[in-house]
Amino acid sequence: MQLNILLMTNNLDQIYDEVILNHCKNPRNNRTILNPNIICKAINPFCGDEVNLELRSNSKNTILLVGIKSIGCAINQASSSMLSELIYGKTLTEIFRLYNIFDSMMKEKNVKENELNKLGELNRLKIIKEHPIRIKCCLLSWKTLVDEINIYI
Amino acid sequence: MQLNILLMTNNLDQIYDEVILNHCKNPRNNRTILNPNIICKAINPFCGDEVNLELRSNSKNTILLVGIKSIGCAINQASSSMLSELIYGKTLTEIFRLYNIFDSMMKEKNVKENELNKLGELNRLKIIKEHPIRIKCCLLSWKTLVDEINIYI
Amino acid sequence: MLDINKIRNDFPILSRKINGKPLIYFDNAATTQKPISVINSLTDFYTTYNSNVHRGVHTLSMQSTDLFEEARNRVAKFINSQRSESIIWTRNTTEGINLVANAWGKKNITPGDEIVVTAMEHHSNLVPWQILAETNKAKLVIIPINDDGTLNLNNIDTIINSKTKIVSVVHMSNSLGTINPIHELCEKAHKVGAKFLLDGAQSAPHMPINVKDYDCDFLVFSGHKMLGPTGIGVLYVKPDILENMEPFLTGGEMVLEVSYEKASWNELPMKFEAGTPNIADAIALGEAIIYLEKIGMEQIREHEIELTNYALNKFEKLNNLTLFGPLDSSIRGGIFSFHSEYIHPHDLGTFLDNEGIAIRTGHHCTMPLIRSLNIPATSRASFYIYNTKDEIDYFIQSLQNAIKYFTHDK
Amino acid sequence: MLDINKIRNDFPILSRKINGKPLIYFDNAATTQKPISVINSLTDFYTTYNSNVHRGVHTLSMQSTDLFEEARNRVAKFINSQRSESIIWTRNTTEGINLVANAWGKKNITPGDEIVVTAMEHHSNLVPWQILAETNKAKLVIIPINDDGTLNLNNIDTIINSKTKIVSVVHMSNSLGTINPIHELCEKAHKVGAKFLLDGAQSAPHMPINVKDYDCDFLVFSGHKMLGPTGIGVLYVKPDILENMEPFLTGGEMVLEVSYEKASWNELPMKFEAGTPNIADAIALGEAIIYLEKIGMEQIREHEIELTNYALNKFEKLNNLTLFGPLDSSIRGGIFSFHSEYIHPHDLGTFLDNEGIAIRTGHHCTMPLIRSLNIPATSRASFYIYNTKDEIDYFIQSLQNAIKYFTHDK
Ligand SMILES: Cc1ncc(COP(=O)(O)O)c(C=O)c1O
Ligand SMILES: Cc1ncc(COP(=O)(O)O)c(C=O)c1O
Repeated sequence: MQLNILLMTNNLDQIYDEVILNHCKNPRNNRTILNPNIICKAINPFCGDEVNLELRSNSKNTILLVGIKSIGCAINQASSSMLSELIYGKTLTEIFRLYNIFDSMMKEKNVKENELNKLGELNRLKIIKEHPIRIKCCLLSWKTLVDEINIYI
Repeated sequence: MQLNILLMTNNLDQIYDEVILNHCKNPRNNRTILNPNIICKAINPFCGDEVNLELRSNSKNTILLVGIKSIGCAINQASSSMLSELIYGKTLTEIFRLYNIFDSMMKEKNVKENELNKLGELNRLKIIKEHPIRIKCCLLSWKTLVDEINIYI
Repeated sequence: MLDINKIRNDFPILSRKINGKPLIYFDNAATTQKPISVINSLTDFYTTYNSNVHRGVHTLSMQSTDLFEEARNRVAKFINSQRSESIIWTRNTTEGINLVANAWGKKNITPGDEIVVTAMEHHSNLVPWQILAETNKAKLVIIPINDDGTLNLNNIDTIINSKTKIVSVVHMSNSLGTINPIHELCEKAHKVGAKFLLDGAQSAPHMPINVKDYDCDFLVFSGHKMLGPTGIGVLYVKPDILENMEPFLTGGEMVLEVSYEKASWNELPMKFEAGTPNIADAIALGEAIIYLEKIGMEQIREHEIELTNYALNKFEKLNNLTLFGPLDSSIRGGIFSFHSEYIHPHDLGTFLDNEGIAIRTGHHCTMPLIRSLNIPATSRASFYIYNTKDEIDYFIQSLQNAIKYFTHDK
Repeated sequence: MLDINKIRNDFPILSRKINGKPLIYFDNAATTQKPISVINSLTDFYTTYNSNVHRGVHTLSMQSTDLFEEARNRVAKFINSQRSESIIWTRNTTEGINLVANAWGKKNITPGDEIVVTAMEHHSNLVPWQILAETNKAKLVIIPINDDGTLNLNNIDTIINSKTKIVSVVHMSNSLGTINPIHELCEKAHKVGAKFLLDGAQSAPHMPINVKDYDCDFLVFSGHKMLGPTGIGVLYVKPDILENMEPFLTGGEMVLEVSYEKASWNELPMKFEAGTPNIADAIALGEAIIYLEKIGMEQIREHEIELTNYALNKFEKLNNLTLFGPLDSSIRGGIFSFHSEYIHPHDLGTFLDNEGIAIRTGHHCTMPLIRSLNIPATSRASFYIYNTKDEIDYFIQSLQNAIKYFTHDK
């Protein structure tokens, strides 16, 4: 039997590092906004994780305002909080690219160094790859957003 | 794991002893008879064993004439041939009792010595108990007959 | 009193380290660990007896058949079923319930009939009835629960009424630990002429089961939750019902005569076992039952009552979490579902795993129940014969540490 | 050329004595023996990883899930399925066919439709279609066979016609050894818009299988006939069909969201796997596939062609019995059914058992076929990777002795 997972790192502080815990204890942009033009919501019925996302973008499809309310585990909360910071000022097309990089990183695909750099703090979530069951927690808010903006780009 | 069967006798000549082989190579009363008043037939679809039994009895329900044609394995043939000899001159009630003794013997129940003696050569088939799958072969012709005469007694 | 040290020595996996810590296995409601005798029974079978069963005239086949049917007899005795023909091998509890819903239900449920389950059913004892109710135009009726996780029987005589055709109830809830009043419910079902199915997935492993005493019509359980291997389960059916049930899966082994046009059915219980059965695992389940009976089901229940009281006492002292289910160990098994607003079950699961403790998090296949508690998921610790008070201590300590970890800044 | 001695050493049971004689296991079409690596994989699992799969956040559960899904991937590669979601775990071939007949058939077969099978189908690929034809008012049509045990395709374009909705065919007959022309039949089915199911119970263990090349819509086989444990089988479904199939068994694991009123279904392939799966045996089947692939499926087929030619040659010289099935080893597997008017199969089975030889006797779950041969039953010897020409010699010799034993006076 081959068991890749056997070699996994399991030090708790590596999973819940300071940055992640900080995001989860002090979630950024944790609010509703006025006059959002993009609204989306998702639930993962298995664990009850829930994401409510509101955005305002301008005519060039650039994000001007972000509000995200996320319920669930620390990983989902941290990922949502990071998302809210990362997408600010980006165009929908740029967000779509960021998602693809993030998704690839979480799915063991080869991603170039300079691409990964674009993810900023999101890189910290790479460790979650070793807990496959929780990859969904990382991706929930991102996937929710991308499914919604898909129609605009 | 407890495996009674592990200790089973498996010497071929014990299963197919001379008497059994003799009955199967020279089946007794292997014929149709004139004016039978009891006719019965059975098939075991699993192995294709087939029994055709014709009897003539008198008003006292005593068997006067026996014809039995049996297709199948040696055990079925021997058992049928022995049946045809054993039931001759017996009443239906006596046959029914014989069947019960035989059936009990084959099903590991306690049967008294003097009862077993009534079975005559049929006792040779006791060894088949150790081949549970073939108990049906032993009983086929007997069960067929008893199912039929059940209505008379 | 169980000799826990001796028992623990029989379970090789318990000496495993998880993340450098000794394994504390508290996920027994999901599946239990296996004693060496059960593992060896698989090895023995495949190295010595392996063969297909029934109708083989060669030695291996006769021996396999013997062992296989002996295991069936053992199961029959274990639940006090008089006839071994009443024991049908399934893959698991889920298949058993599906078999009943199809082989008995499709024929016997008519439009307007009612099917009764409780609010604490596992999806496996809910979804098959939803489907049956829909296809046969029947109504599914739910017995509600009280705040303490017991059944609310106030309106039971309205719920179980002359329209009711079957009442299907979990014996011990896998989410709440509640042990339901089976005698009473079964009697009520029978009084209105309904059948009674008992979901014994969580009870058969942990307490004596007696189908004659309960008088239930169907009983289902899974081998893997009672020291047996995965892939084997049991459906008990009362003899007179069995005779009138249509087959479910069809094909080899379950037929008597087949022509190109039609088939007739084999004798019981083979009629319900289509294709080559899971021979080795059925025999190994027999071995698991030998192991359980050696300890004694009464003794196992006592041990778990002791652990339950101990854990209840510990939980009582924690004020940062909510424990679900009744607080009286006489109507509760060793299953502890809880929730804390300070920590998400997933994070707790990961934290405890880092301490070597295996618990389950989520809705435990009782989603409507968990939703009715207004929480997304619970954390669940569940005990078995090899668990100790020391393990509970360490678990409670770690639980408190976890809440600290996620609430205070480092 | 296979290194048979080396292979035989991997199978502990082969050193067993039966009635004082070395075991010659010629009952491989019923079930095969297991190599030590498969047996060890069960022990490994239960002593090191055992846990329930999916949705567990603790280490054991993640590791079990990993091994379980890895086995699924291995099966997918083994039959050249592009997606592992196409692989559904079943108990055996029989359950796989029942799943298709129910989950696909009930919805897609309408009154007047035709279902096509062959005259040499196993009961498991016949009875489920009889039932479906009856409930859905369709017609079951049989492709006849020639005297040499090959399919008679003279009227195939009448048999497979625009009314045909599914053609379900055995790849290698377990009674005759015949290997059927799958490409041709599958193409004919698709040309009229029908689906094609391949019963690979006897082929998957003995020759390379390629679902992409065959283009079949469904493929079923059993682990226990290919060195794997009992209790695990495989159903492959082509991706686009899978999406549109209704669930079969319902309950835990196969649902996405459940309320008391209704349920929605989990993603593929879990939608078709209700309840706790047979985890350990699925992993062990993966191990069996590793073993088979190490030898090479092409090599296995070659070895069996060699044994088949050898045995055909021997049988040809016997004039007191009839051998069934084609005499050309390029369309025949290592399965030898025969009949002699001098000895009943049961007696032969018992005689050979006394010599340590395990063969099967009866109708081999192909009752209508055996009846059409106008015999009550056949004796069947079937070979696998660990069988040798020496064993065939001893078997043929014993066969002749048996006939002598029952025909001449002692
Ligand atoms: C051709 C064929 N189909 C189906 C089956 C049924 O397989 P199982 O009993 O494993 O379901 C068999 C095995 O006997 C077979 O040989
Ligand atoms: C109460 C109850 N019913 C049914 C089941 C389903 O058991 P299985 O997954 O073995 O079919 C379970 C196990 O999760 C259970 O706890």
